[in-house]
Amino acid sequence: MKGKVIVRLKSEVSDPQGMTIQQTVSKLGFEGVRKVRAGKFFEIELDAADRATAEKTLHGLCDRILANPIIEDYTFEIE
Amino acid sequence: MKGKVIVRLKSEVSDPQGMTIQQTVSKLGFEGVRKVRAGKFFEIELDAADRATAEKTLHGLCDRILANPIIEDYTFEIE
Amino acid sequence: MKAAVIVFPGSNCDEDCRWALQHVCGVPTEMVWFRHRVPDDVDLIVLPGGFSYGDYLRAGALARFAPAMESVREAAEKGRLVLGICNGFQILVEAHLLPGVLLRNTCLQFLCKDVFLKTVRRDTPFTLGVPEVVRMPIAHGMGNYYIDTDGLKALQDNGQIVFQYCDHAGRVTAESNPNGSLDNIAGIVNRAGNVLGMMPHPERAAEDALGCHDGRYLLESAIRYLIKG
Amino acid sequence: MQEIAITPELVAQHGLTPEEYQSVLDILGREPTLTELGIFSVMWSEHCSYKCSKRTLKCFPTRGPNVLVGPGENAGVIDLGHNLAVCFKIESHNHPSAIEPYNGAATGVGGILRDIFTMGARPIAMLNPLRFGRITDPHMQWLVGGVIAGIADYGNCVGVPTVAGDIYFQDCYEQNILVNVMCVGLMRKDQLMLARAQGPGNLVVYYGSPTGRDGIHGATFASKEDPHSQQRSAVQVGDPFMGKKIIEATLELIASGAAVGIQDMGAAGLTCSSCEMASRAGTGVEIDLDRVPQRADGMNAYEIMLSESQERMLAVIPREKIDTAREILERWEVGCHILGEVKNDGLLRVKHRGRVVAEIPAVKIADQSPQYSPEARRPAYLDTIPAAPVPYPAPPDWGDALLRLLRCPTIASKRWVYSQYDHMVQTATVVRPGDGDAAVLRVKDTPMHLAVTVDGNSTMCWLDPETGGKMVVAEGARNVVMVGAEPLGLTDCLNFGNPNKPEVFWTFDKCVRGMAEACRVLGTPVTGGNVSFYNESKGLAVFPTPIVGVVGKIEPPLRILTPGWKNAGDRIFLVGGHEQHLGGSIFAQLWQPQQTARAGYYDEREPGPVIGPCPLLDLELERALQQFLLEANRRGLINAAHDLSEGGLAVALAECCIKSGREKMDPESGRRSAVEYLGANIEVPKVKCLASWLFSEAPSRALAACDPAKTAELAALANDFHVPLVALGEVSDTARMTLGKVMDLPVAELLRAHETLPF
Ligand SMILES: Nc1ncnc2c1ncn2[C@@H]1O[C@H](COP(=O)(O)OP(=O)(O)O)[C@@H](O)[C@H]1O
Ligand SMILES: [Mg+2]
Repeated sequence: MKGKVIVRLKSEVSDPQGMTIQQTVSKLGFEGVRKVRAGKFFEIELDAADRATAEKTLHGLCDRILANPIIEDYTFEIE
Repeated sequence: MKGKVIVRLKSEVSDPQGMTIQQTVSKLGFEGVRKVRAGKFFEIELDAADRATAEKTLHGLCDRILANPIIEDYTFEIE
Repeated sequence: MKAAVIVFPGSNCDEDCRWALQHVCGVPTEMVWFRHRVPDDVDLIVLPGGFSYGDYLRAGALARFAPAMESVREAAEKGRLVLGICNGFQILVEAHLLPGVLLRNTCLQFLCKDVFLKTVRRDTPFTLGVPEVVRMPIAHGMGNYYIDTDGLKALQDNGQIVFQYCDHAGRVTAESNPNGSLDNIAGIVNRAGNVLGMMPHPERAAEDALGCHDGRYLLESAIRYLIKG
Repeated sequence: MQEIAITPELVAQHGLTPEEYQSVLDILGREPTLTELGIFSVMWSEHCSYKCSKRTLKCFPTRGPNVLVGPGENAGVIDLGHNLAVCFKIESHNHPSAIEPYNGAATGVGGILRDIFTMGARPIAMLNPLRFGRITDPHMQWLVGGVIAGIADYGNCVGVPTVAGDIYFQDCYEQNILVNVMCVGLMRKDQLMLARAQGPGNLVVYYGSPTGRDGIHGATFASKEDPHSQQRSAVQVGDPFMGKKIIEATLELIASGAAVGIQDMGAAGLTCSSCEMASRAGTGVEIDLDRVPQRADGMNAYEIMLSESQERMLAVIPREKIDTAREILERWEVGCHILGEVKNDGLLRVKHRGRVVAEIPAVKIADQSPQYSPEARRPAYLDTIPAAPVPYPAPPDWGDALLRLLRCPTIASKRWVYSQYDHMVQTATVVRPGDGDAAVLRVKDTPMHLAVTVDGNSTMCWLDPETGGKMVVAEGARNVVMVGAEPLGLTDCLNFGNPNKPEVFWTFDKCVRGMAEACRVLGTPVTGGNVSFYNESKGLAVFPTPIVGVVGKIEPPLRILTPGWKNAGDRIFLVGGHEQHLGGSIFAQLWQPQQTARAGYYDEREPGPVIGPCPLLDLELERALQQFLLEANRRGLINAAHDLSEGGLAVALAECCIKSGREKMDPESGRRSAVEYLGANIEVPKVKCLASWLFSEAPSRALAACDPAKTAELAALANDFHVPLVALGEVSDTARMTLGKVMDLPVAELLRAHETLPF
């Protein structure tokens, strides 16, 4: 199975990288780009008996390693 | 409108970060995690007249800035 | 002759480059703000190390759009000398003035230490009189040079690889590769030979007070080349 | 002005006692608004008001002939001559780093940098003393990795070299790691800038990052036990790119003469910066929060005033200079927002959406802050520490014992750490991390060098807070002397548990008194520092951990010294005190004597309990030792020098061998030989306890190598200074460390042990 994980900064946490990208692209003439938020993406190949097990593993991975719940949220999809 | 962009390393480019995560999680006892590839995620708020314009802007952004075509591919969705 | 150092927001070796060029090598050196053009009478342009735009997104990715880069491109086309050090090298590849790309170090960590370099080409304007083996510091998190197979072959065939990481005796070995660079590549030139990008910092090794003067050979090579015309 | 009723519960939630709330009522002559309550709450938190520590801290000597600015400003400043001055300060970021190590440490670096450049100094060096728990624990490894990467990424990006630090791994930090950061800056003396809101009518200008809802009550957060259970909004993400831009913009603003006062927004954000600037200048400040650039929608006055968003600055600019200031700030793309102006009514007046939401006499928040003398009681554990030294039977193999010590993560090489820090940017680092007892930086365009170090052995402070406190200062000063520098001054970070526990406060008080006495005797004024209390979770407090940062100056005839042996044949001397015993040493934590229940070696990465007693320290001897070393250096009598600290004499000798490595170069090709090492040939005297001779960590001791032709002069000088000098042996060209029949090890093996990675 394949898990696709997106980790993003919580909305109240500031994202200097996103802000800097937004400012730079605006100056380059990409006008309507109002806001950019940067995050992380992980593609994970899993051996799992079933979807439920895969979900459990992914939750574990995200909680313990891929995201820090103090500043980040995550979502994932399984294919 | 909101664009969600995923940038990933091309499959032929090695990804030490993904490899390290994979090794770490295996050591921590997460079984069945066969492979991890790390990428980037961007959430982009756009003012665009319509979907087609938004798509054009996002392609432009990705081609010129968000991804480096020598090593990266991108995909996006518009909401 | 005259040199210029481009100051991008986030450059942090700009002043060190000026010090090495002007104070150590005695070349009048102008600081050029990234919004301005490089003056036409400048013979040597240095893109310094640092973290232009915080290295956000990818190192060099945002800096390449700086207005000054247009004049750097023109100068490069006219055959003036352009030297990109560390972040400067990253900007040059992102701006396509040099081929390839710099990825994250395979150890995934920033690495600051001295390395040995083999001077593969000792006939470029930057390497006349540079010994076969030199020592210089590196300080980067993204110095892992990558290019596809055809690109690498082209670099090799055209003799564009100028510096390779090596050991103290000049042997190019896997152990002496600090960051995973393809073919131990530490520095390359464009085909015309007037644009050099390198990860190691010659300006940090230009005085004995700092433990090594090997970097000075490189700066002085460029200067002598320009003075002789 | 009233919107929300101020109930006793609300007051309590803000950490104010009923008595403190009464003072608020007295100062205002009415009930506070919610915003005002928030302002008092953060300003009177332990972190901002030093309410428990202030009285004790008064015992530090803070004056000296060269002190230009002492405690009270953003950082201390010391005159260097040549129209230059050095500015330095240390800060803690323990609590945020415990829950988000990367950003917690990174924002700590950002914060201490701001303290330095707001004074008009260019940051030239960073140092980072760190304390972690057992390194074998995976969670601890995550913390270690995150903290180091956070420090690295911020410092590397802004281009300030991180040149020194120290790291201890000890069980007492398992629940509460310590992340302290120190910054050193260099300024032209005539560009000293103070954080004062001078000149009524002058404009109050905000620049840097926009304000968001982050870190509200961070200062209060740092003033409570157990960070893990606290509200988590107190962690922020640092923006080193903005950090770099505000460094350059601020220094340019100061050089242009456009600013008359600058303060960064650190703990307690806009509240603290505006109150402090007004109260220091005896003026008032009026600001309109609608002009504050905001990152989040719909923030109220309370949130804007208390936000601890990073990379924000406040400057006071005369009206006629505002165009100059605006040009500079906009060129650096940091924004320029006029919030209001300086008034002569002494009030901090805050407006929001057309209404006054706070109006407080600024000086009273600062001057009438509560002050306490918490109860102090000698902790009972001190009675369990043996008064007499524990006897140590010989371990099976002395060489093996030394190798174990060299592998112990607290002693082993920290190359794995400092290689992640750019320690060379600014091309001034002449003695790099790992190469000396302190880092040495050249001051370009002058004959001067600066030496900087941080030290803080908390084991000794736990065994005996007062003596331990003295030792910390003595070691810091000694370390700069070892590289050839005269100590100029000192900054300190005092990391302790909950001060409201009488036992904790007692150790705090004793430690500080010990430190103060050492500062007086050694002539190192304290120019500033930081107190971090509440490093305590689950009822477990860290060891009393005072950390000092010392700055010294090397000016000819003083010369730079390093520990590595220089010439075979040089005589090696042990200078200073007697070894005493093994109390408090790392050896005693690794090798448990047969008498105890558990005999034998512990794993280096999981040392056993600390065993006392604390060695004695004679401050007069310490001073004589330092003066002697400086004089011997002036006369050119010393070729290599190294102080004895963790691991004692044997480890110090090993380090001098390890650091003697040199290569030969063929000038034509540039090819080098493999690195070659010098060794040491040492005669072992007849001693009562060999273990103690080799591994004792008694203070006031150093190694010095001297040319054979100059040993008589060195001995005569030692005699003049009443400093014991013992000939140990000589530097050899064998690349072996040979101690009579006790041990004989190749330097390569010492090196391999020393370079062992902890995980
Ligand atoms: N966290 C750190 N950051 C930078 N340098 C460090 C750090 N920890 C240790 N170092 C450097 O490593 C070297 C050895 O440190 P340490 O073992 O504490 O030596 P010493 O006992 O001589 O102070 C010193 O140069 C010190 O500055
Ligand atoms: Mg130490």
